Amino acid sequence: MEKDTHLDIYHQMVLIRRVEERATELYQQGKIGGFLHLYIGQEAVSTGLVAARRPQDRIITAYRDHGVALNVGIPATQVLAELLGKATGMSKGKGGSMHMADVERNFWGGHAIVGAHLPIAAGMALADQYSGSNGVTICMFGDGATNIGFFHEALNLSKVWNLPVLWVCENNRYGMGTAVKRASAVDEIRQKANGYGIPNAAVDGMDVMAVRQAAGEALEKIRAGEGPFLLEALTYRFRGHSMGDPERYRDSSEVKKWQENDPIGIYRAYLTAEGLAIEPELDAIENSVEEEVQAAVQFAESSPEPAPEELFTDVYAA
Amino acid sequence: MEKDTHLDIYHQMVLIRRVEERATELYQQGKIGGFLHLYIGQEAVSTGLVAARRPQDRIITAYRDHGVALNVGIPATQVLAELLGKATGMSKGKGGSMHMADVERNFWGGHAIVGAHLPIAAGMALADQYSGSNGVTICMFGDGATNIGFFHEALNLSKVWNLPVLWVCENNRYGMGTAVKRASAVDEIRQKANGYGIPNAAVDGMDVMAVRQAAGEALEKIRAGEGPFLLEALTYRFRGHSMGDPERYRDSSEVKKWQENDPIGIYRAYLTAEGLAIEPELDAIENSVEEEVQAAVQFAESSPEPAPEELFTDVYAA
Amino acid sequence: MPRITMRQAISQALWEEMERDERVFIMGEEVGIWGGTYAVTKGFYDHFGEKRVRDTPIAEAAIVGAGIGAAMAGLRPISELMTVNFAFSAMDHIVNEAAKMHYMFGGQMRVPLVIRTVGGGGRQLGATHSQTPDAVFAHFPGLKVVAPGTPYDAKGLLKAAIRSDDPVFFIEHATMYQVRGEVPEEEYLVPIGESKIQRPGRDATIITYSKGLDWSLKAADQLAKEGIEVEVVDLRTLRPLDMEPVVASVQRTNRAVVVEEGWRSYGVGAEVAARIQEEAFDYLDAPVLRVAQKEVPLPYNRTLEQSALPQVADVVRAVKEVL
Amino acid sequence: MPRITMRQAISQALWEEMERDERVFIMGEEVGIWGGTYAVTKGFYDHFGEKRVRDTPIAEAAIVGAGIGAAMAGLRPISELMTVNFAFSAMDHIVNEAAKMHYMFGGQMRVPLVIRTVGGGGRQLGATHSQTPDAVFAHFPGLKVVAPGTPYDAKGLLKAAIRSDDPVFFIEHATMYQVRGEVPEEEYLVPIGESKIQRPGRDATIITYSKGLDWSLKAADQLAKEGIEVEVVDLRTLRPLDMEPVVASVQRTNRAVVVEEGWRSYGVGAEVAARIQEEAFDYLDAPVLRVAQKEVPLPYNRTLEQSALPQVADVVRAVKEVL
Ligand SMILES: Cc1ncc(C[n+]2csc(CCOP(=O)(O)OP(=O)(O)O)c2C)c(N)n1
Ligand SMILES: Cc1ncc(C[n+]2csc(CCOP(=O)(O)OP(=O)(O)O)c2C)c(N)n1
Ligand SMILES: [Mg+2]
Ligand SMILES: [Mg+2]
Repeated sequence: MEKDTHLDIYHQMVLIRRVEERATELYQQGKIGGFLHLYIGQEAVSTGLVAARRPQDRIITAYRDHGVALNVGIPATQVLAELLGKATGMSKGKGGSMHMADVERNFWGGHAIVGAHLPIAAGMALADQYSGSNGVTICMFGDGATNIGFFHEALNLSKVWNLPVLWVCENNRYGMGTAVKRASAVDEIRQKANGYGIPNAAVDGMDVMAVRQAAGEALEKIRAGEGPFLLEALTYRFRGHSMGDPERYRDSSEVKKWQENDPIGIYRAYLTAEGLAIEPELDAIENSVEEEVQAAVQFAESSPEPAPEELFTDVYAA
Repeated sequence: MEKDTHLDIYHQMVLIRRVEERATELYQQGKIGGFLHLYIGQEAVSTGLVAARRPQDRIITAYRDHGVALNVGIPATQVLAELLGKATGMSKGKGGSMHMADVERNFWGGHAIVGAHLPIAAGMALADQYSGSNGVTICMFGDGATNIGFFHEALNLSKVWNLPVLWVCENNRYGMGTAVKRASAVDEIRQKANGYGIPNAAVDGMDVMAVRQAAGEALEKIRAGEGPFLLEALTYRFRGHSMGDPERYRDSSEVKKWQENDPIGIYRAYLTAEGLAIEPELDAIENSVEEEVQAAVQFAESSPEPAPEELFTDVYAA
Repeated sequence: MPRITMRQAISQALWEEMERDERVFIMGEEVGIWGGTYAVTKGFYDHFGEKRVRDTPIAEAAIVGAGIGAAMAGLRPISELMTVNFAFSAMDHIVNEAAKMHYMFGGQMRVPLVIRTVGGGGRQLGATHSQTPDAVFAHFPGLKVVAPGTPYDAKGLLKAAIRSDDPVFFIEHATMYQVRGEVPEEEYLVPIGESKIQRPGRDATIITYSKGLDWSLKAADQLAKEGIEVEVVDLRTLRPLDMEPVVASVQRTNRAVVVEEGWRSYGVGAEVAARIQEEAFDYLDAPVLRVAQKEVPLPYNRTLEQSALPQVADVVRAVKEVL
Repeated sequence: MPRITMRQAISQALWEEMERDERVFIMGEEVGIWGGTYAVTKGFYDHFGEKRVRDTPIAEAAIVGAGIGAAMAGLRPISELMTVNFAFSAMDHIVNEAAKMHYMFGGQMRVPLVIRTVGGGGRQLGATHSQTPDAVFAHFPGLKVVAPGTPYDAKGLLKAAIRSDDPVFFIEHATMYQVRGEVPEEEYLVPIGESKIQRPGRDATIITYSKGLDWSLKAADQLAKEGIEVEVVDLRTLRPLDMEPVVASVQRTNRAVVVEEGWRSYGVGAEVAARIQEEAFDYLDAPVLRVAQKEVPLPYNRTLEQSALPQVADVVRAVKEVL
């Protein structure tokens, strides 16, 4: 891997972190409404996946979607503008935090109903198979999503039709306040794939290089026509489920322990230890991200609201 | 096992067969309407299960339900009356073929939406667990039903809550015209249970004694508090999916091969080979069933239609 | 013009569009080897192959969900739900995903998906298999809901639906596949969202759609023998709902009856009646009456079931009541 | 009488019924340790234990389905769906199983199940999380559908729902939990299926329910300042729908406006308007008007969202229009 790629990955992870930190403030100031699901702590997962994909590989995820949005290259300006509901947001302010997408960048959202995007992802993979493209659809979802019927129907279909789809479960140990073992028959989510005869693997979701590696290997198998694969990324969300989570379901000591395992810190240590970057280079990235985010917030705040008639556009395409 | 029990089991299987043969005629005469899903070929499954259960064990199944109805002891008169839509049917003529039930006999239907009764069965098992009864809920469903989301949600919940439920998949190789391997990610349905960590077994569904034995063992485990169990009964339906099935999806040679494996024939051979019954005794049962069914058809045909005002009763309980 | 059945008309629409556009394909339960449980896709599997005529597992959410995804990715899927009763097992994908995808992302995504399904009672299939819940789907903006009453409209509307860039919920009627009507040999489309006068008249207006059209036309025939000339307007599309011909008709006749197969409360007739009195209040000489299904789950018994469904005599009675 | 919030009223109803009847229990997402996402069941888990306050997997069909089974087996479950938007993921169990079970088996089975859920928009949650599809559920016979507008009614109706032998779909409103109202300390029930005049008046009748009540009462206050006295009838139950007080009111006022939060087409207002003109045609001096949501999926942006939702000013305007 090129040095530039490494630095870019580092940049992405820091960018996600800073954008979300600023988003938290904007939320507290009442400038962001609705739900705001932070990705902080999980940055290595989406970053590793996007690093492993080729442009023709679609990516689709749930409502915890700021990470992917920034990873695929949507400018922070558009992400923040969307959070503020502005006309310059990538969904014109109609979608908000949960509905980031950029079709040009092959990022298909941002979906708010738990698990509902899994059959949709299967359909996208079907389209690629149908038209002979060699794209793979990468579909991310939470541990909690593996308990809903949509998961089952999508995984089964993907295997029956040998669809080119990489199922990625971000096991962050909780679906809202419910720990995995209180909601799922098996603790190890990847085990569920066995019920469909779908090959699977687990990966340390706090280690961006490990995710990239595991995803890369899986994608290669899928491209070779081996059908769907399920990757379980073991991770943790450092913040509440959304804003205003009382967090009665976990100890702060547990959170602290995980925070010591910060994916950005881990990657930074790796880069310096391997001699791939030196501290000042990384500091420079941190600083440039600060500026980038600062400017993006300014852009978003000074952007116009959607015009009133926008209410009635986009209901139908024709 | 007592001889009487053996003869009773034989009686049940023959009764199911004859009732359905008569039902076919009544259907052709236009006296039965709607769907009519015959159980012919699969009699050993429900018979074996009912032989293994105790009165406190609930049983619930899909629309292919005449077998269970007769096994639990609903008189053929009431079954046939229901098929003819008569007021004397056990569902007052409102349910028809797909909605046989007898709550007094702990038989909870007869459900027409594929897989929808699985979460309901989990709820019944929950009720027994909740109130400290030691009943087990036996829930039967087809191979096709294991592909719908309801299956997934019900199996997962049953394991998470350690519910006393015996899941029984009647793998008759097809869901309507779709062969198992064209619809299911795995050929061997029981493998799906592994995805939930649910212990499972397969059994020859053409052998009533084998089904009774396997179900008995599973029920004992469940009663001992070991939680849900999945039993896959390998069987075959000799007739079309419902009346008027063009059967383009299978060769008649395949059907013939299976018909040589007739569950009634197998059991009859077993009874005589083991010296549990002699041919004349079994012939006598066959004859008595003929008469029983004859009388039941007469009863059903001469029974009154539901009164017109019955249309508006039973919409609400109160 | 050849007179063909509803089944043939729908079958032709599918066939022609699949021949015309490689991106069009069908998936659903028993659409392939079986040939469709209503024999609509008989012969398709052999002709188009299993790539384009796809038998699916029994998994309605996946049938619709995969259709949405394939549509978003540029194909033109037809997701078939064996009957509308099973649409409830795919409800989230129909009303939360397909209907909202275009809007929610500010127009970035398109869902050119047709969900074909079959509704209606009268075949003794019991409460879960005999519903006509069309109004339920028509409630959701973002979805187009079509329910034709003639072979001509079925063919033209289905072709228009397949070419539409929006998700279309297309409801056929289980007991109408043998209904015959004139269908031209040359290609035509019927635009989605236009009501149509199927029979002109001056004394009262019947507003209906799907199977209701059959009852209404029969009632009109009977009434004509008594010198009562009713105009019959066929909605054809429930969303968007084209009230213009309805209102214009009521402004002439001053009397209206809505005929539908589904339950009366919160049904299609409610919306139509509400709209008529909103838009033609001063023209109405009598309340808008509704002929609809009795408020019970449909029973198996034939006589009971028929007594719950609207009958031609009910339509005749209602028209006489508004006169 | 103490003035308590809607949240407290609902919470009390649940608590009292759980204390009263061992068979009553709650299951749903985050009802336990979290205390309910709207904090309605805060403290329940500690008091009643995990047997009776059951956190579930995210599996709506199982939440409702298991509720149906447990109810059939003699318990009195309360299945909570976090919001009504997720009810679509359990739609089959709500409308095909719960609603039909009693009828389909000739009365053999009973489903004394309460499905508690939360609807409404106005919180910038976007298209999939902001719906008010109440009419959709009210369309199905066999189900009872309740949507209270005051703490008093919420408490009394929820207790009645829990004691009902039929499945009740109970819809709370996400933005009304802080609304306060008088609630007696002593036990009481409010019967399901009775509309109620919440404010008397002579000049026009507003028919509404749930959040619409709030808008309507505010509109009535404003109108009163101009000397216009409107009567406000709260439906409270959408099925069975009690039209008697509505019709009686319209017979006095001769003018009616229906106010609801959901989409206008095929909504609650359609049914109410259709019924009023059927049952009080000769009394109406103007068309029944409807105030409802614009026909779009709700957008995230606050200003756009509010412009799609009914406002007090819309109610005022509609009343003036019918005068
Ligand atoms: C069908 C459905 N049910 C419930 C919800 C409410 N909800 C939103 S997120 C969530 C938890 C999901 O957990 P998980 O899949 O583990 O994802 P995570 O939030 O941990 O990333 C729930 C219950 C929903 N959006 N959709
Ligand atoms: C949700 C749903 N989808 C589709 C159907 C139509 N349907 C009825 S039976 C059946 C096949 C079921 O196959 P299987 O579960 O193997 O049971 P079998 O008929 O073989 O006993 C189908 C597709 C239905 N009743 N419900
Ligand atoms: Mg999680
Ligand atoms: Mg089968």
